Amino acid sequence: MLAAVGAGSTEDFYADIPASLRLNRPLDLPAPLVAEQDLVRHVEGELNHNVSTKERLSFLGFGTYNHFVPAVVDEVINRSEFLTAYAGEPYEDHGRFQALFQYQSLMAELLNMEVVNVPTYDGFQATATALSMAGRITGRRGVVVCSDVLPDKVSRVDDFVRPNLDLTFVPTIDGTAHVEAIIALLGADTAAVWVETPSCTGAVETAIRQLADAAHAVGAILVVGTDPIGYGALTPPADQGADIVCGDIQALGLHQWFGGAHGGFIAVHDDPRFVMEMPSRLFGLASTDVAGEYGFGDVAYDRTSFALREEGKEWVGTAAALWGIAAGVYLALMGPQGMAELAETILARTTYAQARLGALAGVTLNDNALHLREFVIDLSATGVDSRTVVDRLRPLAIDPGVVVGEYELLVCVTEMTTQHDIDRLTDAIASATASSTTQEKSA
Amino acid sequence: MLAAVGAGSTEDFYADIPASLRLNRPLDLPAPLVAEQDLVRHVEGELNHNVSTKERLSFLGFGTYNHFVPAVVDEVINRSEFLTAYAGEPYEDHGRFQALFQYQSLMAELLNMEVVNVPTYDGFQATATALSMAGRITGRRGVVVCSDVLPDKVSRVDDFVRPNLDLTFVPTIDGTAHVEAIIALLGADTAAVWVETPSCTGAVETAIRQLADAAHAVGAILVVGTDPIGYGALTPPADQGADIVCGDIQALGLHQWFGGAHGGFIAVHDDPRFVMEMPSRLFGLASTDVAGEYGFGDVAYDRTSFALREEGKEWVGTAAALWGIAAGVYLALMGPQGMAELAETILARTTYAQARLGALAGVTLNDNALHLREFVIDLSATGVDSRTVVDRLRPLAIDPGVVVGEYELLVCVTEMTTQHDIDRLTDAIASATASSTTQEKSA
Amino acid sequence: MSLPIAPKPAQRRFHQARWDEPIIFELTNPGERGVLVSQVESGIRDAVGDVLADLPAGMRRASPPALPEMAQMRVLRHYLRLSQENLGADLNVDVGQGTCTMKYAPKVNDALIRTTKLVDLHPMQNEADVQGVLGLIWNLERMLAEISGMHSVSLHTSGGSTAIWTNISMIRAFHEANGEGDQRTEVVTTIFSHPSNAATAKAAGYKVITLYPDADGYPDVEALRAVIGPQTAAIMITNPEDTGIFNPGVTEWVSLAHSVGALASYDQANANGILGITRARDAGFDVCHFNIHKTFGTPHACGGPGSGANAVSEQLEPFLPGPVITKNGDHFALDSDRPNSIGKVAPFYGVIPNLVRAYSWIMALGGEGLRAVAETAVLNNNYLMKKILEIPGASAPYATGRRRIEQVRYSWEELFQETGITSEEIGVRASDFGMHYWTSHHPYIVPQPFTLEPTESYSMAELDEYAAVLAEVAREARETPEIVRTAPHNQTVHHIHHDDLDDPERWAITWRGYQRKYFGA
Amino acid sequence: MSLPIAPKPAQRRFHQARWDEPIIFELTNPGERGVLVSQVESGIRDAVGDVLADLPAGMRRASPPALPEMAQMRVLRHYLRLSQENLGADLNVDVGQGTCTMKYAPKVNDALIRTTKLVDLHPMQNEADVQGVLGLIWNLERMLAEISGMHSVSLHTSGGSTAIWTNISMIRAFHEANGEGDQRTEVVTTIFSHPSNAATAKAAGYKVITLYPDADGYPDVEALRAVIGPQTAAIMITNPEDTGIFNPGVTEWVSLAHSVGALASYDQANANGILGITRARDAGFDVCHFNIHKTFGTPHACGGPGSGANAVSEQLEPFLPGPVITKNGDHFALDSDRPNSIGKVAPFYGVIPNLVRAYSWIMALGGEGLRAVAETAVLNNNYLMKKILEIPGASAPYATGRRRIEQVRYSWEELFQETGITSEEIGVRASDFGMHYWTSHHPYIVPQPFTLEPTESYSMAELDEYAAVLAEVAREARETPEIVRTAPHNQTVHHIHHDDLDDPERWAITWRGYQRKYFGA
Ligand SMILES: Cc1ncc(COP(=O)(O)O)c(C=O)c1O
Ligand SMILES: Cc1ncc(COP(=O)(O)O)c(C=O)c1O
Repeated sequence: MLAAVGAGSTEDFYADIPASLRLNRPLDLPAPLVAEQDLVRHVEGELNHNVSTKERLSFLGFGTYNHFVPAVVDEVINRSEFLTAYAGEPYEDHGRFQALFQYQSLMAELLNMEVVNVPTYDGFQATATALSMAGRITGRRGVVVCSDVLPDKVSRVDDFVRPNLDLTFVPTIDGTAHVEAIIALLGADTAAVWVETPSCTGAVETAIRQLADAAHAVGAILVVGTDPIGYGALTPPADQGADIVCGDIQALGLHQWFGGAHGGFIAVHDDPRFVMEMPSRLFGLASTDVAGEYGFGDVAYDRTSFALREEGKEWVGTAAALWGIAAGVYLALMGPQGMAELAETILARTTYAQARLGALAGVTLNDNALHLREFVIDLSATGVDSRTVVDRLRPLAIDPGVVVGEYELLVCVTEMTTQHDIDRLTDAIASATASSTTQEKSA
Repeated sequence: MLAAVGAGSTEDFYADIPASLRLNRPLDLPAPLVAEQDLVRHVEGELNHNVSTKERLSFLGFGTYNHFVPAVVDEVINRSEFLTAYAGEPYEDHGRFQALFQYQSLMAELLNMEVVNVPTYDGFQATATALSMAGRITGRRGVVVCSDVLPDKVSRVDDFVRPNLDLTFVPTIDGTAHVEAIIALLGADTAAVWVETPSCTGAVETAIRQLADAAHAVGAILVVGTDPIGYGALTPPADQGADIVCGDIQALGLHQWFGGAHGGFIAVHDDPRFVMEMPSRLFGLASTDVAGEYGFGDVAYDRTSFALREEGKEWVGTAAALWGIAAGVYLALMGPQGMAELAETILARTTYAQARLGALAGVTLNDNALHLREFVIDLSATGVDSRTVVDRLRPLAIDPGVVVGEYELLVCVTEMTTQHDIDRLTDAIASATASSTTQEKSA
Repeated sequence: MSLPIAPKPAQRRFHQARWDEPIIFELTNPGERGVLVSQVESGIRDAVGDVLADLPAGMRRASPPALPEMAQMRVLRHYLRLSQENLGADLNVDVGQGTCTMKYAPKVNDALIRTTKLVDLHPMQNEADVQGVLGLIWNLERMLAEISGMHSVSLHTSGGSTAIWTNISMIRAFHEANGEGDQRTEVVTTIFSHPSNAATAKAAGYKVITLYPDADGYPDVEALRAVIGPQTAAIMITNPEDTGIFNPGVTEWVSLAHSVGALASYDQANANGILGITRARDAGFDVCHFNIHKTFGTPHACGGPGSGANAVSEQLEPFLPGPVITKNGDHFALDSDRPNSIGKVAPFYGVIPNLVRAYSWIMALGGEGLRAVAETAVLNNNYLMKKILEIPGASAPYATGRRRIEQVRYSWEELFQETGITSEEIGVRASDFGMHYWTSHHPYIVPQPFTLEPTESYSMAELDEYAAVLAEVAREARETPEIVRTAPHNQTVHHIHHDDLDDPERWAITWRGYQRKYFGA
Repeated sequence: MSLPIAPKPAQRRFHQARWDEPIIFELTNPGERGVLVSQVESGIRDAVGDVLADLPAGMRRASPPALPEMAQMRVLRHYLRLSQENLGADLNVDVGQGTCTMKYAPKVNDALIRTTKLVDLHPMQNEADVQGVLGLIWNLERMLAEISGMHSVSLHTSGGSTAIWTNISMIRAFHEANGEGDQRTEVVTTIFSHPSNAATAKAAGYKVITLYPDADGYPDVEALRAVIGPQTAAIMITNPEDTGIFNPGVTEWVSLAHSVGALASYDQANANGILGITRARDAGFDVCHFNIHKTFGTPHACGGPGSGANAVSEQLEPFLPGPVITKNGDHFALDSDRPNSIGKVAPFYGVIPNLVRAYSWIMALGGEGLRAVAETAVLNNNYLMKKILEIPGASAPYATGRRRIEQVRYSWEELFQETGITSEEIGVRASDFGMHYWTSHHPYIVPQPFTLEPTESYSMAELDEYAAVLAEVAREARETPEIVRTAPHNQTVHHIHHDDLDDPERWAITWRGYQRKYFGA
């Protein structure tokens, strides 16, 4: 081939790279494992140093959740055609367009909204963008934060929006929004009212309608950050006045992956003021030369940085399309009934776990809010701090939750957590705290 | 649907089944795990009671081998289109026909023979059929068995061929065929001379040419049972006069699967006397209406029981096609160079293991034959029997081999067994036997 | 044109992927490698020298095998393309492969077996390390014993036909053990029993007697009575037969066999329509087999590996292949000390991946679930039969007006008489719509046959689609027969010529054979 | 006809699978279920009662979401069919997606990540339980530091553009920390740098200044000199640019930036052509990023998840997103106590499956291997350029007679002038041969553009095939332009109408939107 192109050596191709920039030594990297079997042995060896949640009993949540992933989801997203495709046209990549259009449509049903984007990176980005959209739409800077939000999410959102928006945090009461305090803050500079539900402690916000009305009264936009897992049975925020609903799809068919499998959704009503502010791609239906054929294409492509560089809305790039396909398959498998039962199962097991743990001597629940999946227990009355409880449960192969305060533990329960698991946790925490308080509360 | 067919209930469909035969109670089976997540938890729980060879250091062979399976092999055979297909025509199942034609062709290159079947069940069946073919071709009953054959294989073969053939076993000398004794037995009633190479102790037969000449001299057929793993570097039996070569393809790209993934091949020269006696399907090339299109079809279908019931050759049925596709992908990935290097690596590591173990005090090699992959060590001079050695190595997570006699252990080494592994085994056996003999032989 | 999009037409506008790939040998590119092999360590090389040079004379291969030399990605791409050129039960409405029970093989079961705890298990490991898999097989045996009503079950065989072989081998051993080995030289079967019953019996050394049905297509008990006697080793029958007709006199058949000292062997490859409805042992059978890869939801794998189950009465239990799994308390063990056993029928303990899949399949359903499978399959079949019989030119010979169990052998004889288009041609044309059917086993007792078995896996909409395709092709056969005759048109390849496949001078069974015969290579 | 088979013609006779599937909502079949959910135990039910009935007022959803109701097999079949209607880099010669480095993502890496030891790992587990993955990421960071010449690396971001965002966010934090946050308001980039450089800078609050190349297509240093000053926060450039042209004056660009106190940010999304040849830090850059999903062999996943690496000089290290992985002896830990950090850029620690794949990809190659990747990719590119330039009507504007690095932005302008056929139309027709290309980013500075990047993964035969397809389509454009204009012909669907996609009254972004707008549902 060198000869075919009239080159003496590959050096010729690098003529434009000045000698001073040339690295005249091999890169200093580990000796390669060129035989596939040697590579496998090495990488498997490294990964075997991990202990997976399947080898333990895990009550860890805090942004990444252990929901069941049906085998068909993995089967579909591991298909070579999907896994290795990228950016083909709607002809050779018809399948990708249809699968993502369907994802948008299935999410839209779950959320009761009419427009959903091709996934962005994660719920953090989705929220940052949703708030920025509110800023652009209203031309204002103020954002009132109504809920307890994951600190990491706040960090990400704030760094993203700070050229354009100012966040004001209103402390929650009993786990959810302090409605009066929030309303008092709203005004002509308010771009958005931001609600998280479930909050980072699992509290479900029940005052969205009030907050929406108040926001709308001052011309602000109600942005709801959420995890859609409960909307088979819970009222979706759109029904309570939300203008933009955003969040993460990890719970919808993605494994835990050490927190490495997130995707962000942004949903709006079919209002061009909102739609035209979305940076992500939106796949829409189109007709073809042949009757009855579903074609697809990019909706309002000129919103995007692909079309307009810095004049586009934020930017678009490689984000989380495959996870969107996964979530679509997941929702199609679950169906209305499955999503409803799932919500009920999680709700019931959460309630049960709250009841069991809250009944332990010295253990209290942090608030009286409605909780889905997560809640905080306060161990202070036991005299044993949360880190000690975690340490004491370690040899039992139980990870009881995330330490969120000296005496506070965030416990997470999903449909994967059985009654038996919860009972085991309860007994274990009882013993771990028993040294200090020996009496159980009466049931 | 019941209404559409005018049935009152599904009972109507069973009108032909006499009441006396009706099971009027539910089957007594475990309560179902209808939620996929519950099923997964249960089955994973059961399987987790196993300890895999990856968690131990295994020198187990004896018919199932730990060879490396490239990821692409699994990728291909797990494709829904292949995994769930069955018996489509060469139109809608063109891919299956081509993949299996290619398997036949790739095996043919490895074996230097021109006809290879779509895989039968396993090497046992392949050998039983190969010998039966020899019986049918020659019209004779005598089979002289020249090698040490796996006892299980003898059991299967004998039960299969006994209506038509009589097996005579000639004890091996120093691991391989006792050529003179065999020649003395050959005669006008000899249908086949059956060589196994490598034998069940891993001994490679070096006298195939002599045995072939002797067989042919009396009008008998030389049947070689083999594992094709070494033929990248070893002379294939066809070059030494074999008429039928048969064996198992598990080593060519199939995992160990607790011994549950075997496939049988039968290879012959392109001689209709032989081809027409093969019971399995043979896929052949055919032209189509369009120039340059490769079509496929069944060669000499009328050989088979599908066409002629009991007048066909033995029978054909669901056998091991997918494993054939796997072996084809494996051979295509390995290529000539890969198969040659593989043979060399296995040969070298076998030789090294023989040398290291044979140098231990009280440990001897059972014979001086050329060995590929497996060999037997004799521990009698250590005074520690093989079962005890196995037991002593158990806590070290080493399975040193298969107990094949009171003091004999069959050790298996593949390309997956590193020098380090062999050294570990050597040290472990040294300590396990040290209690009785404390001196190492001089190197 | 613009939105909205018009409704789809009645027929799916299908085209199978066509990649026009060469044969893999043509893709060779000298020097390319697909996967590299672990190299001999220098420590070993120093210790053992050049093992290839040291090989005994004549043992070193003169030149490497002429396998293609290809980069990994190209091998992958080639096979992925071929896979798209294959239909697969997951991809199509696979009700046309009658007698084969093309049902859904749940993906979760494929996922479950991929654990290293199964994939990387060796059959000679210490029993303590394989308790999981042994327990699971033992439980599967017990479940199949309940399903068949039999005493014991063995899961060693790798397919249906070899399971039938195992049946006759056990029967043979039984008669031999009773000193009747020489006396009992005949096996009786029926023409609508699967050919493997005849073929395995023949392979086991028996003379095979094949009975034909009565005018209604029912097995003819008088015919049986006429041939049975002290020379009979066994009757080996399928029921329901390939026609989907259940033999209402099956108990009489079994009794007749027993009355002359013969055994009764039941081919239950396709038990799908009668799960939980009726059981082999309850009809008196001594032995039966199941195709795990049909009734019990394991994938068909392009034609295997399948898996067979042999279920036997207590009387035949000693003859089961070995070893058998025993349970003592919580511990599972392998028992090989069984003097009457016919010995091994395959390496080790069966097609493990399929056994685990089948276990999982049954566990997801339970007793009521299995019965629902049967009832749904049978309902689907009778529904489809109604739709098919509405197509002019199609018929379902025999047992007119009666219901069928899980499948039907149909006939296009009428259409053929009218148009000259054969069943095979119709099947080929159906592939242009993404559908497939097969005709039936030879001989074509039913003229211009085709055999449909919808199983429980397909919805009414899919059965309707299937029937509509056949109706459409039948219409074409009358109105535009050339389209049918020159089919396929939307397939990977076009009409194939079979001229060379039966001629030893011309057939090309391997690439090297083809090269030698046609290109002198 | 009979054997032998004639040789294949020059062009592959391709047809993509066409299944003509409905939209999934149309497949609903009320009552069907795809997967069942674990039910609340009776013990829990007894303890907590009816949790749904107990929900606060208004919190219980009035009616379940209108998702389709489908059997599992039908969901699977639908998506498998859609998958066959998608090309995928594994299936085709994917050199037409220039700037995207469509290389082989080895299947072994996909297999390696599927272990429960990674899939089922939770990010808040005890550090002791996640040493494997932490160590692996730490090592990957070190390898990427060596490859870039930089001091430190962060792997938190999920794609290239967000990694570029992270670059500018760190730069912003750096200037703020130095009290120059308000002063430095501009970012300079070039038009042939990826649009995300401009777009992220804008999103971070900067004014963006875009420079155009000189007549030869080289970045114009005089243009840079003209705009740079104390108000400049950074230059953000791609090199080689989208044209495949390497900026020979890149050191001068960096020095100029530094001379006014600005930082230099290097978009190395596609470092594929210069791996081991030249390094960002050696040219003086302060920060760069890699697209793990391009250069480092992870699959593109229909458009993500990708993965980004941010590599920085020691000076910028304090600003890296957190937490960072530290190594103490053999123990890996997470350090979040970094006051200057820009904070989080994504949940937890990056796109783990891709990081493990990339680690494995580098480990299989080593230093020499990476250099061989670059050299092969560049050779392939220059070879393909030669073949493309042989096609009448195709050209490669700029830097005439010079070599390109890893890709080339070509033009069909000549052909367009002659035939009126656009680059887009040619791309659509190419899909009829199983090939794909994309044109380029807007604005079309290069008229009628197309951008090819062959990477190291394709053989000469495949590049030849690719070029031959374009030559054939160019020939058609002249000789049978209607065929091109009405393309595609061998595809899943036919020519698509874009009329409705930009009109808010008519667009249909979801099924419910479509139903409402067009069917009043
Ligand atoms: C009734 C019956 N018996 C036996 C068989 C043979 O099974 P196998 O294909 O597994 O050999 C079949 C399958 O076609 C069958 O339908
Ligand atoms: C040079 C360059 N920079 C940045 C990007 C953006 O990367 P991503 O698509 O991951 O956002 C790309 C990919 O197209 C690129 O080619």
